[in-house]
Amino acid sequence: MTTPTYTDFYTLLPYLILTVWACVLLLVDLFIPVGRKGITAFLAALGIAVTLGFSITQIGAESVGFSSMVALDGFSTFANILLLSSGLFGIALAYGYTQRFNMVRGEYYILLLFSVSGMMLMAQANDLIIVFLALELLSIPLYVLSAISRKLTSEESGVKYFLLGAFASGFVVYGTALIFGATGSTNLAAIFAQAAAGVTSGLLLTIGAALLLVGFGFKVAAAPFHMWTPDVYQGAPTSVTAFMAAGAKIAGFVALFRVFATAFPSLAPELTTILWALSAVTMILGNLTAISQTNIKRMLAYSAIAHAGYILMAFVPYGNAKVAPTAIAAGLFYLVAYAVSNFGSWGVVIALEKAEGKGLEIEDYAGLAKKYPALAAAMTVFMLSLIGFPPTLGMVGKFYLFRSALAGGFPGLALIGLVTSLLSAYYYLRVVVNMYMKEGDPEIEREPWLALTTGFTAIATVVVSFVPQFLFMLAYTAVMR
Amino acid sequence: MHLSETINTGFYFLAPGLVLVPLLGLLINAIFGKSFSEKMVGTVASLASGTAFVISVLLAYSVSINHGHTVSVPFAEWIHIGNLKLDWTFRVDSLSATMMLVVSGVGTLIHIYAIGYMHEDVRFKHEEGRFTRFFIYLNLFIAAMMILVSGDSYLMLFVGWEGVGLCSFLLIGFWYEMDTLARPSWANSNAAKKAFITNRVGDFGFLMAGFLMFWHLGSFQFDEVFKAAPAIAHESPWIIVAITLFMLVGVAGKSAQIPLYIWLPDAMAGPTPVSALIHAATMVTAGVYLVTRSAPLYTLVPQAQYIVAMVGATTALFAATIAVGQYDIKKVLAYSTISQLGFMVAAVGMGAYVAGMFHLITHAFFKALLFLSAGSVILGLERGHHALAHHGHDDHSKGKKKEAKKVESGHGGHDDHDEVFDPGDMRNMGGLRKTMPVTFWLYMAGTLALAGIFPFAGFWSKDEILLDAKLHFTSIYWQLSIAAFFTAFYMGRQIWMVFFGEARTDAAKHAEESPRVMTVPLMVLAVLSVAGGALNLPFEGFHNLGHWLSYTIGEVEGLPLNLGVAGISTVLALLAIFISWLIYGRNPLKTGQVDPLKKPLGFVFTGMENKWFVDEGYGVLIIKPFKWLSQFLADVVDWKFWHDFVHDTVIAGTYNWISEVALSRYADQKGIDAFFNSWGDFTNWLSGNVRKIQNGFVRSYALSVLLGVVLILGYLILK
Amino acid sequence: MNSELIVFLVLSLVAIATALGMLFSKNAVYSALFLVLNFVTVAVFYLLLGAPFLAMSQITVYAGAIMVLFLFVIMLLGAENLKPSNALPWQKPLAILLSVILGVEATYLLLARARSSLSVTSPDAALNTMDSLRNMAETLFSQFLLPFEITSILLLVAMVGAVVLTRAEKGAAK
Amino acid sequence: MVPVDYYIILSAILFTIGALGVLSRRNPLIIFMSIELMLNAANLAFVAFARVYETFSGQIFVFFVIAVAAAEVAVGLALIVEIFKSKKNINIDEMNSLKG
Amino acid sequence: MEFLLQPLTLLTFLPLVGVLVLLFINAEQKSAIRWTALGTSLVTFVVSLWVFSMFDKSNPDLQLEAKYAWIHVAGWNIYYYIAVDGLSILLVMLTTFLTPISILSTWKAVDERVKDFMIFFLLLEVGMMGVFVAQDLFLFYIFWEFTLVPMYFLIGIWGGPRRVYASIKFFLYTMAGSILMLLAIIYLGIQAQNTFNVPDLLVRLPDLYATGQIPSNVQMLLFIAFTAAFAIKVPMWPLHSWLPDAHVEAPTAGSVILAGVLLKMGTYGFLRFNMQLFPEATVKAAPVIALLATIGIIYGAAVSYAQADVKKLVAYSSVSHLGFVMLGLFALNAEGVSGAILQMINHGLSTGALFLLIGMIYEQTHTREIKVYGGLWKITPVFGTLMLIASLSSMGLPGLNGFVGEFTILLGAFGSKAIGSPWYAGLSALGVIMAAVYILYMFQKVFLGPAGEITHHHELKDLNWREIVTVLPLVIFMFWIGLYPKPFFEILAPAVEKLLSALPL
Repeated sequence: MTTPTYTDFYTLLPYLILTVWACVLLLVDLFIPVGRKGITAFLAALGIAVTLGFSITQIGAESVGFSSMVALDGFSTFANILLLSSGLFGIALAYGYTQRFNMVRGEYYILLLFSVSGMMLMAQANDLIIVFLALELLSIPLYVLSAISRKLTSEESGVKYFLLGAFASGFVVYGTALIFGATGSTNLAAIFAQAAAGVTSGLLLTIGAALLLVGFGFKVAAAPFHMWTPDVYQGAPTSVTAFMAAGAKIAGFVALFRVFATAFPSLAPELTTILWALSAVTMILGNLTAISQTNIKRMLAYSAIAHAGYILMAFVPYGNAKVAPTAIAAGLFYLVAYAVSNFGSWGVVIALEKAEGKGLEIEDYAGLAKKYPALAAAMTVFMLSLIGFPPTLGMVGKFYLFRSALAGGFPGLALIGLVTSLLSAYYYLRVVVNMYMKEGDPEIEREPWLALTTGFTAIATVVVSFVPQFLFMLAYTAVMR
Repeated sequence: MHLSETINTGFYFLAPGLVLVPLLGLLINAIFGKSFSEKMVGTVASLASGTAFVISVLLAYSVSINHGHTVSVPFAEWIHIGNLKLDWTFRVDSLSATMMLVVSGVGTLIHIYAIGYMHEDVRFKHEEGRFTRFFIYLNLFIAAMMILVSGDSYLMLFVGWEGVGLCSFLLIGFWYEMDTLARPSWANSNAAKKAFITNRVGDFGFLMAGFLMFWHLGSFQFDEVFKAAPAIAHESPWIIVAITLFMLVGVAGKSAQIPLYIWLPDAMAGPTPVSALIHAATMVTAGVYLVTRSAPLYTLVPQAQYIVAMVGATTALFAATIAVGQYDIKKVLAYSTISQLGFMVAAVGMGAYVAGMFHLITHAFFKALLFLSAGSVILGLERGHHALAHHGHDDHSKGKKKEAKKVESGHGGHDDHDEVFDPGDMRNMGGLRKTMPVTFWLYMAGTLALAGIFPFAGFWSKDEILLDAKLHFTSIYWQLSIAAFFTAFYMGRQIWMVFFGEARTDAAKHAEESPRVMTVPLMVLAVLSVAGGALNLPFEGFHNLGHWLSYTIGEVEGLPLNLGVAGISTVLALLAIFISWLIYGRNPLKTGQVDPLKKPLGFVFTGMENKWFVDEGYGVLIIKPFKWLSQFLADVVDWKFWHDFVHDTVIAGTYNWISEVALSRYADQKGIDAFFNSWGDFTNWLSGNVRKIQNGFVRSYALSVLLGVVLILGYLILK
Repeated sequence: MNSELIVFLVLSLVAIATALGMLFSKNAVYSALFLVLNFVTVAVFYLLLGAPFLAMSQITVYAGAIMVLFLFVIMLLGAENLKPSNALPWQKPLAILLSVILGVEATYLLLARARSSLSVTSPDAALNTMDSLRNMAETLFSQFLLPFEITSILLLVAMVGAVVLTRAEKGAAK
Repeated sequence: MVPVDYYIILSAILFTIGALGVLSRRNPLIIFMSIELMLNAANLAFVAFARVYETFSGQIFVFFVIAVAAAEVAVGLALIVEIFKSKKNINIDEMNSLKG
Repeated sequence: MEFLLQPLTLLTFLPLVGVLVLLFINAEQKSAIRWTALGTSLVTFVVSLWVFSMFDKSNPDLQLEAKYAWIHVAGWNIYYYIAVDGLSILLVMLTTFLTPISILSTWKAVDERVKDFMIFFLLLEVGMMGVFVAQDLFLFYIFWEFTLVPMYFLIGIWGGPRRVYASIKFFLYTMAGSILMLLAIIYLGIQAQNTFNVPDLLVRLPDLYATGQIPSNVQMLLFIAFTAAFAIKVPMWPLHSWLPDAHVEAPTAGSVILAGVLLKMGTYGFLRFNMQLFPEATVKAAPVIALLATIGIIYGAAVSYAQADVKKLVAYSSVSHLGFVMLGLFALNAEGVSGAILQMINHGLSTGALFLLIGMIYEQTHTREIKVYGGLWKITPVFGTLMLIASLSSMGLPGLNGFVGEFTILLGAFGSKAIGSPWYAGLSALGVIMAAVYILYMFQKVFLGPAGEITHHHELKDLNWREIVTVLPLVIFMFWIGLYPKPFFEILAPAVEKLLSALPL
């Protein structure tokens, strides 16, 4: 029996801190009176912040731990930072929202912490067991959070998310089984070694990988595994949706990137076509369906689906060793861009949301620009960023994405991406049209954390688009090991 | 430079002044005109024009002392790109000097005349600025015309060419809010527009000629073009033919030749001085000038020359026939002008450049005289009419007119469904010899000159053309002779109708003579009309003009007087006048009487009267189809097809083809969703179905997941 | 054909039959009971495959705890029978079609294409000893320590989640 | 001597039946049970492969799957109970207020 | 600081200073906002004069360069690279010149949300100038797309009744074109070792073409991709369908800038990118483009004539005029290209003036229907005179700017080896006649003739001083270019010569 060493702990330090913090907070929360759950929120945020601090110190560090089940490297650190930031935004958005909608519960933040820890674990997973467990660890809190407002729609979304999520994890388990069957191991490096050695049944491995892809595709909302997304996003409390849209997607993608790039490069000839098709279908379906939406939450949900397609595009040439690093870096970069714009736009949605789900129709945004010019401007920035229009981070991100698709030799995919971006302009602009070109009298909630989040993300979306190199550098070094 | 030196070497440096001085006059009037009195405005404008005349004289002098050498006076660079070198350079040679003299000379006289005329014009209601504007336009015209005649390249010529077109547009449409009878109407502005557009058609030809010239002859500059032309003509003559014929299109536009003459009669909508200056004496002769200027090109291609001559001759005859059937005093003169321009174009087409230029000059004198006198007649009649109306009623002008209509309702004519007194209608005149004696005599001088009666100016110039035609192209000779016969006839008809017999209206009865400021310039012109022939008498040693122009267009053999030709033409003219006396003079027209020619000539006269229905033909053949086409393109092709169908239905429709539009639930949404209102049930049905996939059922969602799995596995099997 | 194969085939038939029984039972209680049978069958497979510990876990956790919980909830909610509805008439045929395709595909892929030459021998006596169990435990707590801990957290989270969902929060609007 | 493929085929059949259950049943509890069946099928495959490779890791994986299944059941049943409290009905087909 | 004081950088981003100031002005203080915006644009104009004074006319290369490594990581060599040369300096000047004029024109016309308007307008100026100075494809693309945003708002918020439709159409159409261009840009970057800046590309591309790494059919595809973006912007027939909507619905200042500068971005794109980057494809495509241009000229002119709305008439005339520009550009000889560049300026001046003037009368009458006017000259002589000059300039009367451009274009096209046939120029010259037809029709129906319905019943006022000052600079330039275009051609000549010498003609 071996005891864990310092390296083991160091490798998983952010996760451990956050988990311990969450467990402790679970106890502390018992002593915080109902009226003052803000303290829990603050403590949760503090925990994330502390973890974030540690995570940042780990930039550049590389190690493996726990029988090489988890890995610490630039990639995971990048993902950790991104995920922890998402967690912070998630808390910031939730703080006022939960108060306003009468669902203040300490567990909200604790579950969120657990979910973040699951996501981080996902990013660091170097073994399919960890991948599976992390997937569940991030999902189960999300199932609960979706249903937490205990309105019917919220519960409905929880049940849908849960059933379909469990269904999808069935595929993950089965896929893992097949991979195990093909290689005799669940460790990514070992799988790669086995696959490279060529002694295993390639097809079994491929099927296993494909079934894993189904599971990840479900998490990141790639078509045709996306159908839960709009319903869940719409039904779940908006602050949860915001967190889910960013966090789950990031986690799903980083795991996808890591698992496939580490374990299955040899399968690229088979998988590339599948990825291509997934990406294309996702972009097309997401954008097309979004056009007809009148509810902003649903619209953003479809937009989230569409963006899954875009990010997948970066991943299509993952087997091409020359292109893969930049391509995956582009994917990471776009994840950041997406996350930032995503939180901003959900922040605006939260600002306008009224009780009983009012204020969520796109028409309710009419006249926003006249009354709240700053908010409307911020929303415009997010919309432009989601379209991929300068001067926003989304544009830079898309530029990278399309570049990697082209460099990988997929001009058709890039073209689909561009054309669907054009389609997307139409529904994003509809929001802008309503805000600027129609008369209306919207009311918003003024909440400091909300304002801070939207303001920060809006400014970041614009400013970083002018100086994206540090971000891209981070992403690139994260991928180049 | 000392004056004496200048006198010895020439005043070439003054050439830009030809353009700049009128422009200066224009600017002064434009800027300070508001505070000037009418007289002041007129004086400034006339002085500007007069100065240009003085400069012209000095330049002519310079040419003569320099043995006719051509001098280019560079002024400024214009367009320099690669091989294209276009400059603002003035060309002073005998030809351009001649034109300058004519333009500025006649122009100055008309300026002076206009001071009186415009003041008197009944349409002029002492509107602030209108008077000034008129003289601004006139100065602008002089400047443009000077550019035309003094340019050293085809392109500079073209600048003037279009410039005078603009002035023509502005001046024809001077009374833009009314018709010639001062009723509110689109007529005058239509006439102006027609003139401009018709001229643009001609300009198109000019441009094409220019392009060919540049790419095949390498330049626009006259000398360079002429130098390069012979070699090209040798290699590929079609190029020169094409150039000259395209140029002919331009000539036809500007000099009102078939088929583009149609604008000139309508141009009479402008004030009479304009008709005299632009549409008789100067601008319309630009085409003749152009052909003369391009003589080195035309000489190379006899085929083209022949076509030019034929066009001219045909126009001469054709227009003369129409003139016979006109009632409006100015319309008669207008068709006469077209006809005479035909003479000139025929002449230059035949290579008889001197004859053409000679006729150009004399025609400028006597046609200006005729027009101005006609203006005097019209004003006289107006005054008579005015006095009458004023006498009877103390109403303001509108009322006066109405009353006047009643007074005049008895007068003859077919076009009097609107009962406005038309002071230009010859049927409203008669017996003016007594009331307007000065005008009468002036008019007589002009008429005789035009009719080609010995020894008036027109006689000499026309005979020279006829003689050339006789020597070269018999068919043209006969056409021109017949045209000359008609000329004498319609002029006779005019004289009898206007000045002889009894006054057919009260206005004519009370007509008054015009003031000095108008008649004095006329007298000058009359003298020139009488004696202008002296410029180029067909006697050995008297070919002054020929000699003078030979500096520029090369040596031309001066033809001696051919008594046969002269005799025949004189006899024809006298015969025509005699016939006209028989018809119109012996039995003067009564009030309300139909033209005595109408009965014997029947439909032929109807044709003449209605200008052979050419305008109507153009309307049916060109204008209507163009309007229809543009309407069709705009409404059907562009809007319904490109805009609505291609964009809204095909593009935007496809856009929403697959996704649902929310029409069913949000049918009343305005604005953006109205974007999609136009597509049919089919798209709704389809798009609705796609959205239905997202049906809210967990089972179906799971189905979708499984479908994905099945497809992926299927792919792996097939791979 | 050896005895092991016969045992395997018989058990397989039982497993498939019980699975189908679960699938087609109108009554949810029957479904649950069929599933319990299925789990037990699978547990026997585990034994055959030399995983006695898993077989025990299967029976206690799955067949025992989880399914009892299911039954309990079914009874609690009275959800044995649902009213028939014809909401999605095309769903079932399509589902069966897809499943059949999936089955065919899987069979084809696994039997015809990805066939491994490996076979499973009869239960090795050595594997079914305490030693093997100890070995497994050691592996679990050394090599698989981290997953084990994560699982514990996961269970904690699930517990918290279940509590959050079902407990009426004081002051929270219901 | 039972070829491992037989086990895998069996697990695939069970997995397919589970999937069919998810797709065709309207009772969320039965759907849930079908999912459990799917997990079981996967577990069977795992154990079979573990037998082939004679390692524990496959078995241990199955162990974790069972544990996770238990966790899922806890949350899932809680959710279903909750929605029953709200709707007095658990027919999954009636949970489609969110769609389009 | 050094970065900011670089003349072109300073010029390009100067309006942002105004935007910043505007952000801190209370939206109610309209006149302060107006003056700030006007002041900013005027200062920008003055700075542009300063930049212009430093411009070396005789130098055919890029000048006043500012080149900083921007995104330089991992195979990305994107530069912040701006510079001007003879091809672009005039357009930069046109931009800075038209912006204050447009702002001045909104003094009375825009009274709602003035602050937003001015902010968008100044942002638009930044975008436009960026397009003309950017020498890195990535940077160019950013500016190019960015211009859409403020214009979209200008149309969508302050436009006419169908403004939302028009603005979205404008946005989507132009974006649709840009998409293919983006693809081509990225492809180029990948092929040329991650270089996006034009001068470097010009060094590397010939090799790539010569070695067949970019085969000629791919070159043609790239050319088409760039063309898609630019042709829509120009707009070339038959991609013009967004233009009438955008123009008719846009507020006056928007129309002025749209016609004056934004459309030129398309033609400029052809000039700067298509012709330089894809020389073989350019030569090959010249006849096709010339054909489309010719159709556009005739078609635009014919359709203009049938319009009942003055603004729409002028809008369609742009289709015709820009057809001339395209024809000149693809004549691929000095005459045609120089003329085309000058014609870009000319069109900005004359059409800009027309839109301004139409806007001024629209402010008084609130109608643009041609038939309700008539006899306006009598009441508003100054307005009429300015309109006449602008109209004449638009129809290419010699002595005014339009002629110089159109003449040189047609001359160039007539003898163009690349187009290969004089027929295109011949047919296009018919467009000159047709221009007279529709322009005179418009002028006559509005200004001449008897007083129309509106003219009769409205107390119409002639232009006031502000309005005259707004239009007068344009008129002065019309005469200047018409009479003495030498300084303008001198600026163009070296750059055009260099451009053409690189083409395989």
